[in-house]
Amino acid sequence: EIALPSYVKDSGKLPIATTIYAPFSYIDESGKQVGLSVELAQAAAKVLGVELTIDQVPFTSLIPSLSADRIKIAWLNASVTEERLKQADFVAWMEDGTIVSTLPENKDKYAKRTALCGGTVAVQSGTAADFSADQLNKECKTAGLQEFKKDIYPSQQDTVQAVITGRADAYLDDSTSAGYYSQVSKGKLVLTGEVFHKKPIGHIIKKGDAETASMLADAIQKLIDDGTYKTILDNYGMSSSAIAKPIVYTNVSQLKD
Amino acid sequence: MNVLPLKDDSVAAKRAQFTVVPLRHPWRWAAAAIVAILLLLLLQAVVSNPNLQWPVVASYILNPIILRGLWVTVGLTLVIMFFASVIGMIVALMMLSPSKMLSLPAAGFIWWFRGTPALVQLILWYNLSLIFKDITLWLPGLGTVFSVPTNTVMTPLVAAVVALSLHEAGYMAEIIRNGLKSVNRGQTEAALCLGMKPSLLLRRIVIPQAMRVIIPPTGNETINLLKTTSLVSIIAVGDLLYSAQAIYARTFETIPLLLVATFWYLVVVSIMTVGQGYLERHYSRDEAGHDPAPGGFSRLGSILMMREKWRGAQ
Amino acid sequence: MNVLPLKDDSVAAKRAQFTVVPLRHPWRWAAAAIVAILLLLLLQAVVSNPNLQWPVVASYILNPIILRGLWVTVGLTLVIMFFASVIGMIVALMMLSPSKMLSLPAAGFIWWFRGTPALVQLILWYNLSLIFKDITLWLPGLGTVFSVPTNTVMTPLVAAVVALSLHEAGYMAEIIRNGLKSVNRGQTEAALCLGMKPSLLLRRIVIPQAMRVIIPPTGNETINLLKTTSLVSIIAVGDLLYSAQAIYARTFETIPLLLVATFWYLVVVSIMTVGQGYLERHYSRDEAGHDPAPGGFSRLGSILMMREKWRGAQ
Amino acid sequence: MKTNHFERFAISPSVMIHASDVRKSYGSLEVLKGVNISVPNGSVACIIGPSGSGKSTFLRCINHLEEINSGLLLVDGDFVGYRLKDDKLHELRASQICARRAEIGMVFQHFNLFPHMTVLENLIEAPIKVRGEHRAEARLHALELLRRVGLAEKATAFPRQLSGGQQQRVAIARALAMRPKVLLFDEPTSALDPELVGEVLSVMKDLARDGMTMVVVTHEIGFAREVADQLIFMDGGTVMEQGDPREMIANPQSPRTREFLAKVL
Amino acid sequence: MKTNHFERFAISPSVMIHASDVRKSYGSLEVLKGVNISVPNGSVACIIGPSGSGKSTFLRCINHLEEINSGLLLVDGDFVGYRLKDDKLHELRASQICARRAEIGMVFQHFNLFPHMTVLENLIEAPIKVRGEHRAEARLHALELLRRVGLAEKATAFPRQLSGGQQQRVAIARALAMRPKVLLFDEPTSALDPELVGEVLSVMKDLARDGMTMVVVTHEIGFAREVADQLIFMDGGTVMEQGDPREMIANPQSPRTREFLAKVL
Ligand SMILES: Nc1ncnc2c1ncn2[C@@H]1O[C@H](COP(=O)(O)OP(=O)(O)OP(=O)(O)O)[C@@H](O)[C@H]1O
Ligand SMILES: Nc1ncnc2c1ncn2[C@@H]1O[C@H](COP(=O)(O)OP(=O)(O)OP(=O)(O)O)[C@@H](O)[C@H]1O
Ligand SMILES: [Mg+2]
Ligand SMILES: [Mg+2]
Repeated sequence: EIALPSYVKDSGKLPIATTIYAPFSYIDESGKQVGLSVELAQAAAKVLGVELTIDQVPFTSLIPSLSADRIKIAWLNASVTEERLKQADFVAWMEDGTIVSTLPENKDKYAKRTALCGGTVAVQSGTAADFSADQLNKECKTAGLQEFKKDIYPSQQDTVQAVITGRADAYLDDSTSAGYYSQVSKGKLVLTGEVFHKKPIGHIIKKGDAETASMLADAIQKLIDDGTYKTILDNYGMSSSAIAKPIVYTNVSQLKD
Repeated sequence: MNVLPLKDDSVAAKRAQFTVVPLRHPWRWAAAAIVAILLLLLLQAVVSNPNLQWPVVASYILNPIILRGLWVTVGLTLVIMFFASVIGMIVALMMLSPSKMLSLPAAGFIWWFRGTPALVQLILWYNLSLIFKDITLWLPGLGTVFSVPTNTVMTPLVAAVVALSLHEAGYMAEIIRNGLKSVNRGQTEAALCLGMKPSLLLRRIVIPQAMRVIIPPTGNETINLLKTTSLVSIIAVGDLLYSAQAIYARTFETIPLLLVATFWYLVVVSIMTVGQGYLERHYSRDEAGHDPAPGGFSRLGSILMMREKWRGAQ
Repeated sequence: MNVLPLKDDSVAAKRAQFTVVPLRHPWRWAAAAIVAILLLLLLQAVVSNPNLQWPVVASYILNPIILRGLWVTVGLTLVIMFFASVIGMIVALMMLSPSKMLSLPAAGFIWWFRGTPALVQLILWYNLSLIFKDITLWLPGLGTVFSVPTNTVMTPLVAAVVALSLHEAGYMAEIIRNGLKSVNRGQTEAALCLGMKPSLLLRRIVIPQAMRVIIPPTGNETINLLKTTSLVSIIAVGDLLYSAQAIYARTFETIPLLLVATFWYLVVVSIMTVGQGYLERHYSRDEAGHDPAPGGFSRLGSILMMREKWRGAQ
Repeated sequence: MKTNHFERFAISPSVMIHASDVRKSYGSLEVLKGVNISVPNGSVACIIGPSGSGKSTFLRCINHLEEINSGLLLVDGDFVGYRLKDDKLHELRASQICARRAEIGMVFQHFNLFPHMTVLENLIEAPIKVRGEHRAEARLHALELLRRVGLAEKATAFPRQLSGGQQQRVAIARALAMRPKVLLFDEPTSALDPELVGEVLSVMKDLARDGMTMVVVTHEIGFAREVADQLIFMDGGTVMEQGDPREMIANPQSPRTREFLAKVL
Repeated sequence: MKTNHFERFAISPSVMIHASDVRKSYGSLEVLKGVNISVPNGSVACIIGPSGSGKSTFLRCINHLEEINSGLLLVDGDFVGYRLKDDKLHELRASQICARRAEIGMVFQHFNLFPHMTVLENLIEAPIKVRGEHRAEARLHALELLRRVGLAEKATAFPRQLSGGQQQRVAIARALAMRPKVLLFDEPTSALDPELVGEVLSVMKDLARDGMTMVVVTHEIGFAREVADQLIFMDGGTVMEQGDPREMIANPQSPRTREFLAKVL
């Protein structure tokens, strides 16, 4: 039996907050919130035997809302990084890498990712790709190549638009959602090369909220064990990003190994 | 000095019958023609351009999500503008008071709320519990009368209304202050001499006259606010623009959906502009009557634009 | 009718020496005290609150990315405001012209650019290449003189300046129109009678007087624009607010970074407010001199606020 | 609420306005340097004097638009801005001052009609809102007053649609609508075309004939001679000379008065 | 660029302003119904008449602030707003009209000084910008004019700091600074306190003595009698009577004139 924090036990509800980030969480034609994250959350709620409630919270107010106890769980696919661990704890439930996305005619040109060095690359601010771009720039430097210019856009559509209008050579994207975007762009964009810079991604919780952390870890473990996890990831074509065991990150040192 | 006698009138009249050749303004006609041609070209480009996906635009115009967003936008704008005007009025009066005890806090209010980005205020109010965990009424003698968690009170909608009303009030205070200052001092004195109380004087004499100066910039402010309300999406209240963005985030139909939002904004702004014109006319109804010296400035306009005003032959 | 002789002056004076007891305003003092206490409490809560992470705020205040963003914000605001004022002035003059050929396009301009969200205009201009692939100058007889790809011309910065200048011009036109209308007709006529040309008349007589009405709402507009420039982030031009957002998106230090942005906005707005006050004073320097009937409204203020003005004993 | 101090200050109850040693300064500029004036009930006092001599300021002190610095200034035996209690003058609240001020009508040089209201609305606003009259009653009274000033047919016009003389007559009617005990006029005809001066003066003459107490600052010496019960010549913040108008005009005592009259006549 | 049409229209070259059968309507309202006036060089014409008779409108037509509908109106033998070529009147461009208008000075009832400029700036603005004078020269001329109207020490004051009479004298100096051929006055003293009227009239008398051609709309009959070479009585958009001022005032021919003079005198 999974131990529930009092706010879940007392209300009989699992309150989560999500942001719009297809295909994890987005609004469908009928205005309903759907996506991989949402399906997983529904499964988790069922495992915990409570009702699921979803708040849509834009990124900017996520962290303040956690600090203010307005929300308890940011049910996300946020990259776990050193600097972020100072502000919050994470429950990682997937592994994500970065992939290059570009126009079809440039598919071969950028198959090797260091071909981007010296060019212009678009990323969405705060995504895994944002961090990955910095790492890639370092690789350029070590390879004795010129660094590329990183253009940071506030949303995924804007990075896509930048590539389509030719203002950026390519954009770096989380491997998990890249497939989805190249699919909805109806062939305007293709993925090239392979996934690199793999790192854990997961939910954000308030620093020190061990109760919530263990509840989430236990619930996800249960979903992994009973196969629901795999079914959902398969549905979205992301089984390659699956992990065997959720990890609660509270400390920078956990990232080192 | 001797005054020359005038010739017979009919002679004078006859010798002065000339045709008048009005001044030609070739450049003005040329400019108008160029503007017209450019507009036509643009229209043609816009209508026939496949990138704008007009069929998609049409299919979303009455989409329920869009309409709900529209409703949120309009409703929030009205509510916020109401509160902002009331608060702005109070602050403006405080500003105009010669008592430092009142004018200093008012100046501080304007400084803070005009100077802080609306986004920041929204987040701070929404997460007020960061600073105050509970809202408690404590009275000496009675102890704690009631206490509620801040988060219960500060729902997203409350936070949006509070934050944006205060923010907008900073701007409205400036506008109202300017309007009140424009009312002639004689009006105030005349009303005082009739025994009117300050509140009555303000309501019946000063404000109606200040309105003429207040309304035009308030129109600007309201339209600004209409668009500023899109910030509420930050705290998960979906307005018109945000709804459009939420849709194109999924479907990548960026341009058509922005056109849908534009369409509705134009509709609302048009209605508001008509309302503004109506209000402006209402508050200058006394000018509508016989005016021996009509619209000083439309004359200047006519001179500046060198309009032909010839109405007969000299 | 017979006029009563007055008593000896000194007697009259003596019998009228009363102490005057000024009206007490207990509620006003109470209100001031409450406001002061609340402010102190708030200050204390804000300063001591660990959630606000003041050390983090301090560490980012002079961060080069933030400073670059500040520079972009200020620079864009100045450039855009300049263009918006020039265009707004032209449109305002066209609006005031009695010629429909000029006033109709002007009204259309204002309608479109005030009514369309800045975001939409930004995206449309930025993606102009969607509508026009190349910018071509074609002259009859000469054929194509030159042709450049639209994207080469429409860099993000150009798009931002064009889109926001036009957008802001819609608002400025309204403000300037209102200001020009406020200038007394007699001024125009006096200047015309001195043989001043329309352009001179406008520059030396009308505009300097219109400035008093134009400046206060323009202050509001500029501050609005300062914040509206943050839209340029969607085309990867990093302004102050966006730079802060880009940092906290990575580090999750949301509140401290918003406070950093707020700090700089307050600094800029404070400087602008001082500038505005200076301009306002400059354009009313003629009022600074001897004025037998001082500031009509500050009197009203004093009456409304029931300020004590007693300066002696009756 | 109103109390009479006639006895206390040894003033005849028939005095409507009593000023003794009234002083008033703006900052360091002393504008009234001890003014002594007494206007009996039902009489007309005309004040003349050069520009800047403090005529307007004195009128404004009477209805407490300005506070005086020292001296005694009573209207109908009571202070306008204070209550006398225990030998102390207690300042009144704004609303109380307004109630007293309503009994003192004032007519300005520049009319100061409310431009956003019709003539009728100008007349009934204060009676309804300040005196609490019924709308119908106020309307009736207003129309009668308009008839009296010869403007019955202009009730629905806006001020801007009237000539200066007509506006000033409306302003007088507006003051009368409050049924004041005394009327103060501050150069009521000096913003008017000479042609239009007559119509306003004739309304004022009618008022005087009907026994209205009036204090009139004016440059119309003819009017003063014909209508006034006393003529007051102010200069440099003091009353230089006062007395019977005919006598004073025919034979001014002080050289300043003589000089001024020579200019104006 | 200017041409003389004296011969063509059989007018004596000594005529500064010639109006024959000048008509002007606002919409359906005919304000001037055929005005005939001739003002010789160096003479003073005074126009009197009841309110609304079209006096101001006529003055405004002279310097083309209003366009006339028909008739002949020449200043110094030429049209102000047109060029006569091939028997057709060609409208001039705004800048050309302005150049001609600069030769016709105008003084308004409400002064219309530029409130944002000092007295000196008011005086030198147009000479520098319109006539192209050097700043030093314009300054010198302005100071001389200020001395002439008795305001040498007010050069750096703002209009608001001056009394009405002083403002009007500055306005006259401003018009003179353009070295006009003729000066038009529209009720220059009717917004002034009676005390201040004298100082303005005395400046105007000096001008007349110095031979300035002047057209003065006024209600100051005394001034007209003393200074004017011809007196013109307008009523209902036409000239009812004109002639020698003394004769006309002593013995008006038309009953309307008599009635009007009775009111104003
Ligand atoms: N509110 C004020 N502040 C400062 N000085 C003032 C104020 N009101 C009037 N004065 C000064 O007081 C003096 C008397 O002014 P007041 O208006 O009473 O004169 P007046 O006799 O009415 O003159 P006029 O005939 O020009 O109306 C003037 O010198 C004036 O400048
Ligand atoms: N711009 C205008 N539009 C319409 N009517 C006008 C205009 N200007 C003047 N009028 C009308 O023309 C008539 C003559 O006006 P004008 O100002 O010339 O009279 P006036 O003799 O100068 O009178 P006053 O002595 O009042 O100045 C009046 O009936 C006036 O209402
Ligand atoms: Mg006065
Ligand atoms: Mg006139």
